[in-house]
Parts: sequence; C-alpha cells; structure tokens
Amino acid sequence: MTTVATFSIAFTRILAPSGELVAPLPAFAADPAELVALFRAMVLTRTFDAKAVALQRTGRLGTYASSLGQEAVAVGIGAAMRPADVLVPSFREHGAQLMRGVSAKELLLFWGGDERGNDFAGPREDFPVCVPVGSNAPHAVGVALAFRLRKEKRAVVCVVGDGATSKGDVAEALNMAGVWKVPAVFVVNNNGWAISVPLERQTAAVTLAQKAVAAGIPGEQVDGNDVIAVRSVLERVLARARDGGGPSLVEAVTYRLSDHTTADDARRYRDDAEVSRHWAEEPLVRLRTYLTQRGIWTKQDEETLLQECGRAVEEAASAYLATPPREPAAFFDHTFAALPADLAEQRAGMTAERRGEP
Amino acid sequence: MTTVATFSIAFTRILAPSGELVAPLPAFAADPAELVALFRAMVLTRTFDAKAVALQRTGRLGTYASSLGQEAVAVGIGAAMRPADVLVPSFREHGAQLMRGVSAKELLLFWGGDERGNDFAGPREDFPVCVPVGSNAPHAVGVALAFRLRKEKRAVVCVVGDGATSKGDVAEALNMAGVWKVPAVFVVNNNGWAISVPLERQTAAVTLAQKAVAAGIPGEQVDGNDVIAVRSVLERVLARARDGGGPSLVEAVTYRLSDHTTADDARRYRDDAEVSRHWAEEPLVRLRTYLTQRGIWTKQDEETLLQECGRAVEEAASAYLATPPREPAAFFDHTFAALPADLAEQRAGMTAERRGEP
Amino acid sequence: MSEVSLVQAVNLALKRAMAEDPRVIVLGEDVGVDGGVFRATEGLLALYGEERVLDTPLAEAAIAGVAIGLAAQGFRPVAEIQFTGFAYSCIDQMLNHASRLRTRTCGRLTCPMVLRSPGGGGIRAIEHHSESPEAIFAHIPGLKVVIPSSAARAYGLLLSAIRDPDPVIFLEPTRLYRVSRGEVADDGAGLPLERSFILRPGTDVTLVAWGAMIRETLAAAQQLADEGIEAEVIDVATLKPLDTATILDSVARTGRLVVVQEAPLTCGFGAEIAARVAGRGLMNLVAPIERVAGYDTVMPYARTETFYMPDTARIMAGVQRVMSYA
Amino acid sequence: MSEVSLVQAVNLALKRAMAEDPRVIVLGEDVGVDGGVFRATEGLLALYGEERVLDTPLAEAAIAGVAIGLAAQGFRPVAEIQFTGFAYSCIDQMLNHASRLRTRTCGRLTCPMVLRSPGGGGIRAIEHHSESPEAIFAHIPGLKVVIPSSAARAYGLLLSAIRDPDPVIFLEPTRLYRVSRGEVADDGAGLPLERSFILRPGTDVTLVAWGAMIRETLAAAQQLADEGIEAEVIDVATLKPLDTATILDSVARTGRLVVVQEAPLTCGFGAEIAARVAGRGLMNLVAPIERVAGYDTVMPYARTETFYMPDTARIMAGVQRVMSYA
Ligand SMILES: Cc1ncc(C[n+]2csc(CCOP(=O)(O)OP(=O)(O)O)c2C)c(N)n1
Ligand SMILES: Cc1ncc(C[n+]2csc(CCOP(=O)(O)OP(=O)(O)O)c2C)c(N)n1
Ligand SMILES: [Mg+2]
Ligand SMILES: [Mg+2]
Repeated sequence: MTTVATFSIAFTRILAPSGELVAPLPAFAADPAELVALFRAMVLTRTFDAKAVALQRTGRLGTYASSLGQEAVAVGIGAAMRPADVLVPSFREHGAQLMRGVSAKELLLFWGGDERGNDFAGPREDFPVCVPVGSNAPHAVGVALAFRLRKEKRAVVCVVGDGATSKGDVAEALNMAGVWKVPAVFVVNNNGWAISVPLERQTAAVTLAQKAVAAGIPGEQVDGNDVIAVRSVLERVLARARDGGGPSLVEAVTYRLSDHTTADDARRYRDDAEVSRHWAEEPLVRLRTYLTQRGIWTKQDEETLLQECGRAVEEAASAYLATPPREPAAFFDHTFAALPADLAEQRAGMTAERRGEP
Repeated sequence: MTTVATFSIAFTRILAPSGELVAPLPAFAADPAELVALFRAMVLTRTFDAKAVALQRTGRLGTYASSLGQEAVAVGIGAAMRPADVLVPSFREHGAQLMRGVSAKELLLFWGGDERGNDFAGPREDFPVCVPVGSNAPHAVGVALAFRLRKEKRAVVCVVGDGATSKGDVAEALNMAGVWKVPAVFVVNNNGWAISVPLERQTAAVTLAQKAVAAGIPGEQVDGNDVIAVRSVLERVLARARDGGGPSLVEAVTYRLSDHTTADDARRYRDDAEVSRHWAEEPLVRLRTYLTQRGIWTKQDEETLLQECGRAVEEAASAYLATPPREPAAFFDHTFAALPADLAEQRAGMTAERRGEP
Repeated sequence: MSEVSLVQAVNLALKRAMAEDPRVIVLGEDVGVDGGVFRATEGLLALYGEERVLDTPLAEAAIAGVAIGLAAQGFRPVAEIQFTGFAYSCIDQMLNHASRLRTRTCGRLTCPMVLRSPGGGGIRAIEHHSESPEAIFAHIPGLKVVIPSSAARAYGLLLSAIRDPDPVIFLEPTRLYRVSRGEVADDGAGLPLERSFILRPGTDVTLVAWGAMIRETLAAAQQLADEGIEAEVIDVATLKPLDTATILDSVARTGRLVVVQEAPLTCGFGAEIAARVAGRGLMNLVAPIERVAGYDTVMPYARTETFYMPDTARIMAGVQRVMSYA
Repeated sequence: MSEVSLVQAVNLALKRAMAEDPRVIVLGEDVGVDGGVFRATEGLLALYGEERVLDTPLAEAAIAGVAIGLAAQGFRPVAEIQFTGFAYSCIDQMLNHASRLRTRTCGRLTCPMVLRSPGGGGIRAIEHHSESPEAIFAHIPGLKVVIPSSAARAYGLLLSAIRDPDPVIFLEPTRLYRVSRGEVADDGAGLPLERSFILRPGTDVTLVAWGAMIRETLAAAQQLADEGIEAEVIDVATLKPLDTATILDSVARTGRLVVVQEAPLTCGFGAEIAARVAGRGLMNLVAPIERVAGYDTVMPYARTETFYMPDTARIMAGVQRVMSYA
C-alpha cells in the first residue's frame, strides 16, 4: 500500500471565549473602529432577533428562525463581503443581510409572509432566504460562474447549515464549483443541530470542513463564535476566489442557543446543561470583554448602542406592521413576465368572484 | 491555525501490469486454483461482452454497456462476496453478476429488453442493473440497514461509476451509511470516463476514494486492473463490514477500453493513443503472464478455456434468442401485488382492442 | 373510543402498525426524540427503540432510497418527509425505483413502503410548506396515493397503506392536523384503499374533493342545503387507484359535478376526475363540469394565501354555476 | 431552405440562439466535445468555445440549479438533461426555485432558462429512456412546457423558448429525432409559445395530441379520411400556457374530442384537455371524450413497448367509439 493523497483540516481562532487573544490579530483589527463595527452589527442582529421572536409570540409575524448565539457567523460574512459580491443565504443570516443593506423592515415583511420582503431595495442581486435546505448551493455556483464568464472580480458567499451538508444538492454544487473553479465560498454555519438532530447523527465526519475534500477544494474550520476569525478567514478565501483561485468551504463552528424556530421547543430533545455550557462561548461577550479590556468600549457605549439598536428595530417593526398586505390578485402578476391568456382569465375570475359576481 | 483532522488515501497494487508481483500475495493466492478461477471468470466476462456486442451489432440485442478492460473490478467483487451478501450493481458488473449465479441468458434477456432477465433464478436478493446513475447507492444503505437490524453477518456491495460520484444520491448514501455504520461497501468503478466526460472534468478531487472523507468513512484506492488486489481489498473491507465495523468506499482504478455503450463512438472524444496506452495495463494479460511464468497456466489451458467460454456464451445466446417475448398484457401483472379495478379494466381494454373488439 | 385529532390518529396508526408487525420501521428527519415536528411520531422511539425509529440525516432522496432498500429486504418502512415541499427530491427515487421494483423484477423484489408527508396550505406557514403535489404522484404508475380528511380515515387508511404490499404515498393535510377531530376506536381496522367515501348524500350536484378541501366542501354543502340544494359530497381519499364507480354512480344520479382541489388547476387531480366523468359519465351530465381549484400561480406567502385556496364561497359559486343549467 | 431532421432543427436553433445572443449558454452532460448523445449540440463547442458550451459533471439537480443561478445573473442558460428519465432529479430545483424566483422576489430576480430533454418511447431503449413526464411539469405554476412535433416547430419553438423571459421545459421526442424531417428556413423566426397548431382541418372529430403522438394521430386521420371521417388534428405544442381557445373552437365545430397521449392515462395532460372541454365546451359535445393513452403501468421494456404506446389502430378505435354517437 502506498499513500496517494493526504489532507488536513485547519482551525482558526483568534479570540478565545475568555476574550483572550490566542493568535495574532488580522490587519483590519489594527483599527479599533473596525472591531467596534463588528460588535455593533452583532448587537443589532441580536436585537432584531429578539424583536422578531417577540412579534411572532404575539401573533404578528410568521414562524421565525432566530440566530441567537450565531451572530458572529453572519456578521463575519457581512463584513468580509464587498458590495459587488453576492450573498446566497440560508435562513439564519439576518446579520449578513442587514449589513448588506437589506432593511429590517424587508426582513420582517418576508418573515411576516409578504413577498415584497424579498424585493430588496439594497443588494439587488442577492438571493432571498432559501427554505429548502441545501438547494441554494447550486445557485451560488451559477452566480459565481456568471462572474467568471464575465471576467468580473466578484465572489459569491453561499451559506448552508450543518444539516444541509447531508443533502445531495450541496455535494453536487461543491463538486461542480471545484471543476469549474468558480469564485464561490461556501460557509457551513455549523450550529450543532438540525432541528432535533445533533451533529453526530447527521454525519460520521469529524469536521464539516472535510466535505470539501470530496470536491477537491480547500476546506477549513473557523471558530464561528469569534467574529474576528470569521471575518479574517472569509476575507482571505474571498480574495482568493475573486482573484481566480477558485472556491472554498469554511466551516464556522458555532451553536444554536435558540430553539430551531419559534415553532420548535428545543427542550424536547436537548439538555439545558448543554445550552448553558454554550452560553459561555457565545460571540458577543468575548468581543465585548476584549474591547472593554482594551478600553475601546465602555458601559456607556453599550447602553447607547442598545438604545440605538432598539430604536432602529422598533421603527422597522412599526413600518412593517403599518404595511397593509398586497392586493390579493397581486400574486398573479409576477408568475411570468407577461400574464398568459389562461392566467389573465383566472385572475379576472378571482376578482369577479370576490366581488360576488357569478 | 491548528490542525484538527488529517486524512490519507492508500493505494493497493499486488500485480503490476508487467505481471510482476509488487507486494506480497494475499493468503487466498497460496492456492493456484484460486488465481485460475479469477482468470477464468475474467475470460468468461470478456467472452460474454464480445457476444453481447455482436448481438447488438446484428440487431438482436438492445444498447449494451461492455466491461472490456474492467473485468478485474467485477470479478474481484464477485470473488470477494459471499452468496449471502447482496450485490447492488450499476450496469457494468456483468462479471460479478455471472459469478453470483445470474445466468448469461438472464443478462441477455435484460439487455434485450425483457423484464424476465431481472427475475434471477440465482441470487434472489441481488438488485438488478441500475440505469439512473448513482440512484442505487441509497438502496444499498437500506439493504445493509436491514442486515444490521436483523443482526445478520452479511454485507452489501454497491457499485457506482466515476461519473456517479458527482451525483447527490451517492453523497447522501455514503453519509447515511457512515452515520448508521451499516455493512455496505461502495465500489467506485473508476474507468476514467463518464461517456465523453473525463475524470478531470468530473471532479477536482485527485482521487475518488476521498469522497469517503466527506462521509467520515474509510476510503482507499486499489488498482482496478489487478484482480488479486481488488479481491483482497474487498475481502478485507467486507469482513470488517460483516463484523460490525461499518461501511467503506473502495475506488478501483481501471479504464474503459470499449465505447461507453454500443450507442456510443468514443473516437469522437478521446485519442486512440490514450486507449492503446491503456491496453498495456488491462487485467487479463497481467494475470495470464503471472500464471504462465509460474507454470500454473499453459497455452493449452487457455485454448480450452476460450472454447469453454465461447460454448457457454453461445448456448446462452441461443437460449435467449429462442425465448419469445412476453405475452403483451404481462406488463400489467406486476404493477401491484393485485390488479386494481382500474388497471384490470385497462388490461381488458387492451386485450379487446388487440382482438379488434370495440 | 375517544376523540382524537387527525395527527393523533396518524400517531395511533403508527403505534398500532409497529405493535402488530416488527417489520414496520419509521424513519425520517426528527421523527425520533422530537417525535416529529407535528408530533405524528411522538412516543414511537420510547416504545420501539432506536432500531425501529430512525432519525435520518437531512437528505430526502436518500430517505426514500433507503426505504426502498429496506422494503426490498422485506421490511415495511414508513418514511416521513417533513413537508411535501421537500418531497420533490424523492420523486426520482419513487418514480424510477419504488414504483417499478416489482414490475421490473417480475415480482422478485417488491417495495412495501409508505412515504408519509404533511402538506397543503392554510396554516400561514413559510413558503414551500403549503404544497399540494398529489397529482404528480398520482401520475406515476405503480404508486398508490392516499389523502385522509378525518381522524378516522387517517387511522384506517394509514394502517392499510402500511399493510399494503406496494408503495403508497400518504399525504396528510396539516390544516386538518389539529382541527379535524373525531372518534377513533384504535382497533386495528384498516379502511380499503380503493374506495371513495360518500360523506353526505345528495341529489342535485356531486361535489368531489379530498384532504383539507373536504372541510370547505362539507361546509359549502351545508350552506347549499339551507338554500335548498342537496349536494352529495364524495371524499375520494385514495386518489390512485381511483374508485371511479362511486363518482360515476353519483353523477348519474345528480347530473352535475363540481370538483374541488387546493392544488393549482392545470393537471391537478381534479382534471383526472373531470376527464373520467367526461369519458364515461358524459351522457348523464346536464351541466358543464366545474373545477374549483387553486390558481396556476405559485402559492402566495401567508399574508394572501387565503385568497389562493378554494373556500366555501368559491365552492358555492361553482355550484351555483352548474345549478344554472336546467 | 433545406430539409433537416427534428434533432438537426434543434441544433440549428441552438446555433442561431447562441449567435444572436451572447447570454445564451449551453450546459449539460456530454453537450461539448461529444455534441450530445443525440448530436443536438454538435458543433456548438467549436463555434462558441468552452465558456459557452459546458460539459457538466453528472449531477442533474445541480445542472438545473446552476442554470437558475446563471439565469438570475442575466444569462440565458439552455440546460440539457440527457434523457427525461433523469430529469426527475431536477423537479425540486425547477419547482421550488426556477418557477418561483420571479414571483417570490416580485420580479427582482428572474429565471430565463430552458431545460431541454429528450424523451418518449419507441426507440427500443433501455429502461428510464422512454419517459413522458410532461404532465408533471405542466402542473407546476411558473413553468412553461413545450413539446415540438416537427423539425420546423422544434426550430421555431426552441428559439422562442430561449428568448422567453421565464423558465421553459422543452421536451423533445426522441422517436421523431431522425424520422421527422422537414424544411427549416433557419431565419431566426420564433413560433409563438401560447398557440396550438391545427395540422389538419376536419369537421367530424377533433384529435388533440402533441410530440411523437402527432405522427400516429396524423396517420390515423389519414386512414379515417379514407373511411369518410374528417378528423381535425391539433398539435397543442405548448402545453402550458395552453391555447384552450383553439381546442374549444374545434370541438364546437366537430362535437367530438379524442385526446391522444403517450404518457400513462391518469393525470396525464390529456386529462387537463378533457377537463377544460368538459368545463367550457361540454354543451357542444355529442359524444363522450375519449382519451387514447399509455396505460397506468410502468412503460414495459423494449420487447413489448409497442403494445404500451398508442398506435394508429388504437387511435382509430377511439375515434370509432366517439363516432358511434349520433
Ligand atoms: C430539504 C429540506 N428538508 C427539510 C426541511 C425542514 N427543515 C427546516 S430547517 C431544518 C434543519 C436544518 O438544519 P441545518 O442545515 O443545520 O440549519 P439550521 O436550522 O441549524 O440553521 C429542517 C430539517 C427543509 N427546510 N428543507
Ligand atoms: C442520473 C443519470 N444521468 C445520466 C445518465 C446517462 N448516462 C448513462 S451512463 C452515463 C455516464 C456514467 O458514467 P460513470 O458513472 O463513470 O459510469 P461508466 O458508464 O463509466 O461505467 C450517463 C451520463 C444516467 N443513466 N443517469
Ligand atoms: Mg444546524
Ligand atoms: Mg466511468
């Protein structure tokens, strides 16, 4: 027996849960404002999540997937991407969407059951939330292929969950991305659970980064609760992608502190103790600790920030709640570019019936 | 950055293309009869292939997929499996099917367009040929799970091509096999081509054995033109599977010397020179050289064998050609265990119409 | 006898099936510890253990494919697809394999599996959670397709589906999961798979529906009765193989047919019913066949979904149209 | 003008589309060097290079999904699925994404892609190579479904499909690929996607078909003419959106309808046509609607496939039945 190939998976952590630096800071962190910006984005995300959950609990929003505890993944992505890049998200990347210019009101409209929430005024080429798990991965390859064909220095970030890595679409997409060397970065948002299925029942793989090995593309792990590390790793692989260096996969190891969605009760299938343990590793506290210890951040800053975020989110919620539903027949209008005779008739029939005409 | 996981892919070859031993022989090879049996099975397979192609060329068989040059993969599988194991083949494992007791006549019936060719008198639990590439992999997991649930010491061999490794079904199946530790062995019959698509356009992975890494199961490569190595590696991983050690993936590196099928003309997309080069590595010649040099095999043995194989295959072909097609309405009868009223009516209608009744 | 909801009836049937036959295996996403996102599989893990109640990785094609392998080995897998919106990934396995394993091996290998999946609209769910793809499955030869519309029928039909020697697609209307309640004896009695149920006899018009639309249709029939129109309501329950005789017989008596379906109009199962009646019952019709259906648009998001789905008013309007013919 | 086969017409349309619009990208298994297993993409690679003619890995779901991504970026991908028997893996992507990208983003992102795939029986192919799944796609809101039945219509309809701003499923009947030949101008003129074609005018009975069945249907019409029965033959060509008016108008004149489809009977597209006529043209009918269709069995293997598919004799028998009504 001879050895014909070897692989290894690296793990990057810069800021430990304690707030201690365990590796050199990346260049961007030389400017404290950059770190503060990351922190602010995480706090905004958490505030948004809390408000969305509250709206759902009071019957004013549909089922909602909180990103509590996973803010560093989304914010790291949002910070590393350039405006011209395209985000192909899963459904827990509110933080990244907000940073890219999707408004909180648009997000609420989407989760409230209104298509207009996907008609982003901001990042016009970004994909909306993807509900069928893993099915977004091939889209990212297509978008990235478009960039390559047009010789544009842009990249795509596609986010999938740990559960999604079991889905055939993801494997097919990773492999195609590898063959065509497209500028796509796949982020596995590994929060340890796929609803009630823990990672060890999802796969026998010891890391999810190694899913990349099957596709012949680079794969690595990052501490998904360390926003500095997430941003840093993503900036590196995004730069490589934009420069023609091909795709990669980054597994961000984090933890879902919330229920799967507001329709779920995680106490049915996991121990409180496990959750408590992970509260000690969540992303906000460690960055706050670091910033505070360095004198970059004060209690006062924190209070001001919480107020700002609260106000912004309240305003968005009010704007959302004040938006009347679409005119019912609107759902006909975007089925095709032009309404076929067939559908025009159905639309007219619906309108007539609603008016009580025969 | 720390390293959190490492993987390596081993390659096994025992008999080099020259007929030289390059590694110690496995125990079974101590008995020359075992080696002769492997050789005979490969010759029978090649004879069968030639006959099937001839039948197709003369309009007496449907499109046929030859295994020319790949006989060692199928025969190595057939030799390593026990009767109680189950084969879940792709469509190029005629050699394995023959060794497991599927008759040449049954194979011809199948390829000739007759369902009865799948009603094997022999291995009743083996799956028939699978045409939708890669879709057989989950079945193998199901069969292997059945063995595990019944606590039977049996294993499944599932064969897929190099092209099939790009298909989501295969990735999903490998991953599930890993989670459930089922006794399934996946053989990637890597013949370098998926119709006109060469391996380097199929994947950026440098080996196909590394598809196992994504699933967290053992993966290794074997020289697929070295029947001794194929049998030896498969015996090892099959024994492990039967003993509860879980699944594995074995990439058998071989080469498709024939066209993809009789409907294909490979000269459209690959060089004759490449094919010629691979003739030097094909599996029969190296084993014949070895056996001859060791005095285990003579010209006379070879002639007798060729005659025997020719006769067996001719007999099967005659029996196939003498089999009249099924009664037309037969295709109704196995749709369900019992014919629903609906279908009974359709069946009666068909029979009446064929008799010219209104 | 106790009153249970439709989803509890599903649960009772699963428990009963597992109790009576050790070959019954339940598998799917979150069917174990969590007991299913709708609690359809609640308690099964505790009763029958991890060997027979398998939480799967997130991979629908493989869930179907693994069930096929188990079924070929003589098990009776009941696979859950969490929502029908994710069952599209199973079509390849169900069509190219499950439906034809028996045919292509002349009966040597068979596929006694059930693919259960909740679907349909009306629960204000997020997109892809409101699908009604029954017609797609009903078009596939070799599959049976069943949709219950009450707790009792869910119980009896699911038991029969599990006992059936061939693959059955069992689609459960989430809208009825909790609101549809009824007496279920839990006596292990199955209901026949090849029969429609006349839920309300009538003489003036035949209303045919299935699944969640039964509720709206019965409500419409009630209101119509107040207006002096006696509607016969048929729950086809098993779409495939269809009990055509019951429908033809009813139309022969009423002369009028309205089919109600939640799925998009074109190529829905209502088309098949209309076509059968137009083929074999046409001479009995005194009015055109009406289909009250979802529109040929994508199901809108929650805020406007109620405008998409046929409701009592639309059904009544359809009936009025056929009643306008003498 | 020169006489070309249907598959050559497809090839001409692809070349024309690529020449006129740099956003057109062809992708699929073996579409490059090999020129497609049926030669539909022959010569494209040489003309337009590897950037615009992509051999893909063997992964149908991703082929569809990648096309969606390209389309969202403004390209006009034409994806080939080698046989419709392998297109089932694309249903999830086509239904859950391609068909609704425009709707769910209120038109912000769109999906101008074509999914081409050869299918249908009659070429003595191995299993899974003889599928007729058009009704499945026609049931999906947001998709258009086109099936050509001649070289000229293949050319004109494919051009229009590629130019269409929305996703189109383009199903090509392999049985006609080489035997159906005709003049094709290659002038870049598209044919409208929302129109049926009356291939033969007639007064006694309306025969509606599409794809390969057009050939059998025209042959039957010819023989019927010898018997004094004048059949009108309509090629629906675009199944979705359907040109219902042409069919209704014909039935209003003939009073009789026979729909011919190769796909299994139940829930086939013939059911939709029958249902529409039973809904809007019923009062014009003097005879029941006949459907001459494949049976609700799995398509048998090559040796007996001809008994499965409707042939001239079966179509004539169907017509005789409707003609027996005065
Ligand atoms: C294809 C598909 N199957 C099932 C579901 C139902 N479902 C929604 S989220 C989810 C778990 C996803 O887990 P993971 O990928 O880890 O993402 P997370 O929710 O943890 O962010 C499941 C099973 C779905 N949305 N899509
Ligand atoms: C899912 C699917 N897609 C496409 C095809 C058409 N097809 C038949 S064989 C083949 C190539 C298979 O390549 P590989 O897996 O390497 O097997 P090989 O033919 O080389 O043995 C293709 C594309 C198919 N049968 N199934
Ligand atoms: Mg997760
Ligand atoms: Mg190959």
